Amino acid sequence: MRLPDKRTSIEAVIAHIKDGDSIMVGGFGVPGTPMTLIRALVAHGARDLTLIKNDANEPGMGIDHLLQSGQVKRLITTHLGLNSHAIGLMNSGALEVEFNAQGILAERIRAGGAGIGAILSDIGIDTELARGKQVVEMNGTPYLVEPALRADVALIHADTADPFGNLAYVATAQNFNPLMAMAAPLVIAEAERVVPLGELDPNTVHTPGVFVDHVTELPEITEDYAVVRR
Amino acid sequence: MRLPDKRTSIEAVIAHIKDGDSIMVGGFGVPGTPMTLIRALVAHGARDLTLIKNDANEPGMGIDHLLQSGQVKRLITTHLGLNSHAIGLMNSGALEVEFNAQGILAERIRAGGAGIGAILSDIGIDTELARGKQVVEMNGTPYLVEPALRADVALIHADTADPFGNLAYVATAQNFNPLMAMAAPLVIAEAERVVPLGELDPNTVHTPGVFVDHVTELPEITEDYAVVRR
Amino acid sequence: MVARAAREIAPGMVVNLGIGLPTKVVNHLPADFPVCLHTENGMTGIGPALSPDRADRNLIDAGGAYVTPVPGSAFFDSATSFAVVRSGRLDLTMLGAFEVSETGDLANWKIPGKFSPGAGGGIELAQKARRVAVLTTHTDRAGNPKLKQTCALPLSASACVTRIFTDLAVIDVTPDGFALTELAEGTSPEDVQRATDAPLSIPDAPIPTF
Amino acid sequence: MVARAAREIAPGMVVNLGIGLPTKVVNHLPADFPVCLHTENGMTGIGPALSPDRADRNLIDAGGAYVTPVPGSAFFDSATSFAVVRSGRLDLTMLGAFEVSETGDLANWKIPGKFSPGAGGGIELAQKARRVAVLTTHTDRAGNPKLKQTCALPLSASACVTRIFTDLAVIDVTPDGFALTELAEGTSPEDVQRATDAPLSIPDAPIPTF
Repeated sequence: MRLPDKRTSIEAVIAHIKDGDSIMVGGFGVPGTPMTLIRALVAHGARDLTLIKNDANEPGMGIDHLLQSGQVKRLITTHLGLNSHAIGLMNSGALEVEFNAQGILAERIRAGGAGIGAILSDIGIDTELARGKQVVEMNGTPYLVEPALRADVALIHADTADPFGNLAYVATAQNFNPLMAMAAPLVIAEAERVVPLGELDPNTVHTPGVFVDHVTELPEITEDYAVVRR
Repeated sequence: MRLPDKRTSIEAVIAHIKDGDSIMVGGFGVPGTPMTLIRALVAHGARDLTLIKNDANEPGMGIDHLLQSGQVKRLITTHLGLNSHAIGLMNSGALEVEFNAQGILAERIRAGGAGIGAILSDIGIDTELARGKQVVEMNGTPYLVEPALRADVALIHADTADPFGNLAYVATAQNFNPLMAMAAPLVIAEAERVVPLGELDPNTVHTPGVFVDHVTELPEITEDYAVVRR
Repeated sequence: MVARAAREIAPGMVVNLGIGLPTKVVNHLPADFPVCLHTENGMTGIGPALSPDRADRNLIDAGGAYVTPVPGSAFFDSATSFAVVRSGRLDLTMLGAFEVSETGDLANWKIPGKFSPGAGGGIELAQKARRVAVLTTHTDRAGNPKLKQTCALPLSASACVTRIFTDLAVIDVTPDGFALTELAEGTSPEDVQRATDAPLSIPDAPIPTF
Repeated sequence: MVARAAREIAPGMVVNLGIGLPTKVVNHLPADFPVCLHTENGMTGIGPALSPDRADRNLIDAGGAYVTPVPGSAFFDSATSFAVVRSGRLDLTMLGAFEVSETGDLANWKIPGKFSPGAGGGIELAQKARRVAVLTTHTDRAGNPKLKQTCALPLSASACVTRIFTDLAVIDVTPDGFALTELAEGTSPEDVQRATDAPLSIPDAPIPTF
């Protein structure tokens, strides 16, 4: 047996995305954000998208390009603190925003990837984040039902990949990527390096290739990925 | 800042265990089973224990020593297929056994480690495994409530550790260890090697040391860990 | 029958082979066949089994056999392993059976009063793999049919099995019940019907053999 | 006040320092102090911050500052990161505040109509750290007290704060409300009471200063 080869060009993989799709995007700030796939999605032009991402990056960076191009209808996120442009869109009603507690967004995505229906959590149960949520009692204690979250597509940034789609991340560029890479039927990974099958240590793979559909090696590490000078 | 040193002797750490404790034990078959900690627990003699372990190992191996010494009151597990002795204890009523679907046991332990109350799952919903379980409807679909599982103590086997308790596993010795290492207030890890702080690549740590209370280097890799010749 | 079952695996699939007969399917795949084998205890990319003399003590499959990695293997924890199964990434599982009903119900984990070692990962494989095939002798050791109108034993999952490979035949589970699809060399449709405890649709056209 | 807050960290603790003032606490810990710093975006063992010129583009804290590892650091995903918080492994968090009530309610994420960027990880830190301390100026920029009988703003978590470090004082949240524990050099108990919108218990004994 040999493992299948999933290498594809960026254009070919982004062509799978349709108007109205929900799209998970890895990253927390710049680290782990699939900048090149995002640029390709802007060029592709799919509209009415729902994005699921920890944050909205900063003005002129990452998913802000998709917000600026008007391709995003709805954003499921944890905070927009560093993107005044996104806050403006939200306040004007041009962008629908759903806020989740950060660890709960992570767990909801993980639940989607793990094929479970929901988690029961007490996070935010006495805050306005609980509004409108289903409450379930277990042994007399109330919990919020936090439904699993899946998307049509997940866009992932990895440091190293192999042709089967095994992925390894570095430093804090890991964040939401391993969770999102399990939570969509179409998982597209950009990697800084694609190494031959067998070069990644099977013990240190973060995302098993079994979850990944397409792998593409970045032609260059552009300025988009660089250290931010504020 | 420097990270605290959590190295302790096996005798000192096992002394923390009390009669009636619930104890998670890593391992799936021989790989990942903390054989030396188990032997020390037999010597220590704590009774009326509840063990949580994927399987009951084989007769004369691993937790079977604790079953044979009569220290175990209750076993939460997924299958006993390779341990006729454990099946005999169960059938005679000397050992209380709770069976979980394997992936659900994993998720319940993970939920315990992640500080969430329960997961909602449809696994086994039309089988006898669903008996007696709370059912919750979400958007008209019924789910079983599978409560988070924590224990008083977790016994973990790692390949490599550092003094802070960062752990790395190898091959299929990983299994339940990373999950259990998050799901108890007292986590004790035996490691085949304890390397100096800084020698484990921070990107390839499987269990962050923040979850681990005590680390002990195995004085030898005994026959208990060897390939089984059936 | 094992060789025939192996032909069920399409290139590019992710496959879990259950303990017992199904495990042997791997021996009938060509060396360069593109497939990803998964095992519940936390591995994708399973290579050939090894004798104890050459085994890695830390590398087993869910049945306890010593196996090898292939280039591109990955190891992961038990939660991730069942995430593969439950989230729909497992294209096919081949399982053993005590009983299969004509509606595709599967009983393969418990014989009350006789055999109740726990289901392990079997429930999730049966319920969540995108396709569940059964690989089993057509009758049990006492000669009793395993393919039945309804299962008497506790179920692993209901309406999950779509195809059954036995020593006598390949049988599909259809909305109309069991349908004979292929015959073992030297077996007649009547032989198969006699060994089956439910009506069998037998096509008019010639039946392929294996 | 930051130096005083730093003395709150006991050897061996796991600590998360919130964005803003709390982040600066780290500068007041001795180089060999045994502590494990955690950041929500997936790291334990945070070392000193770096200027952009020397930064690793992939290594930031939850506030976006470029940081360094220490020997024994670990990186992990966001689910694991909040598992640390929710499962009780975080001994202490120090957070900023818009308002703190005398029962320990904390509001630090939203000013309706003015500032609503989302809570990020703040809700879980406030609700689940074993101990929540607040580090804040005693009053806001307009001079309004931040320590109040009840919070007017949306809460992050109720009854979570046990100690508050301000530029004027160290104040404990007790079953009887705010208790003055320490004073900033040159500040009187009356100064603190004037800047606090709730009754303050003032001990009879001499009050230590910082």
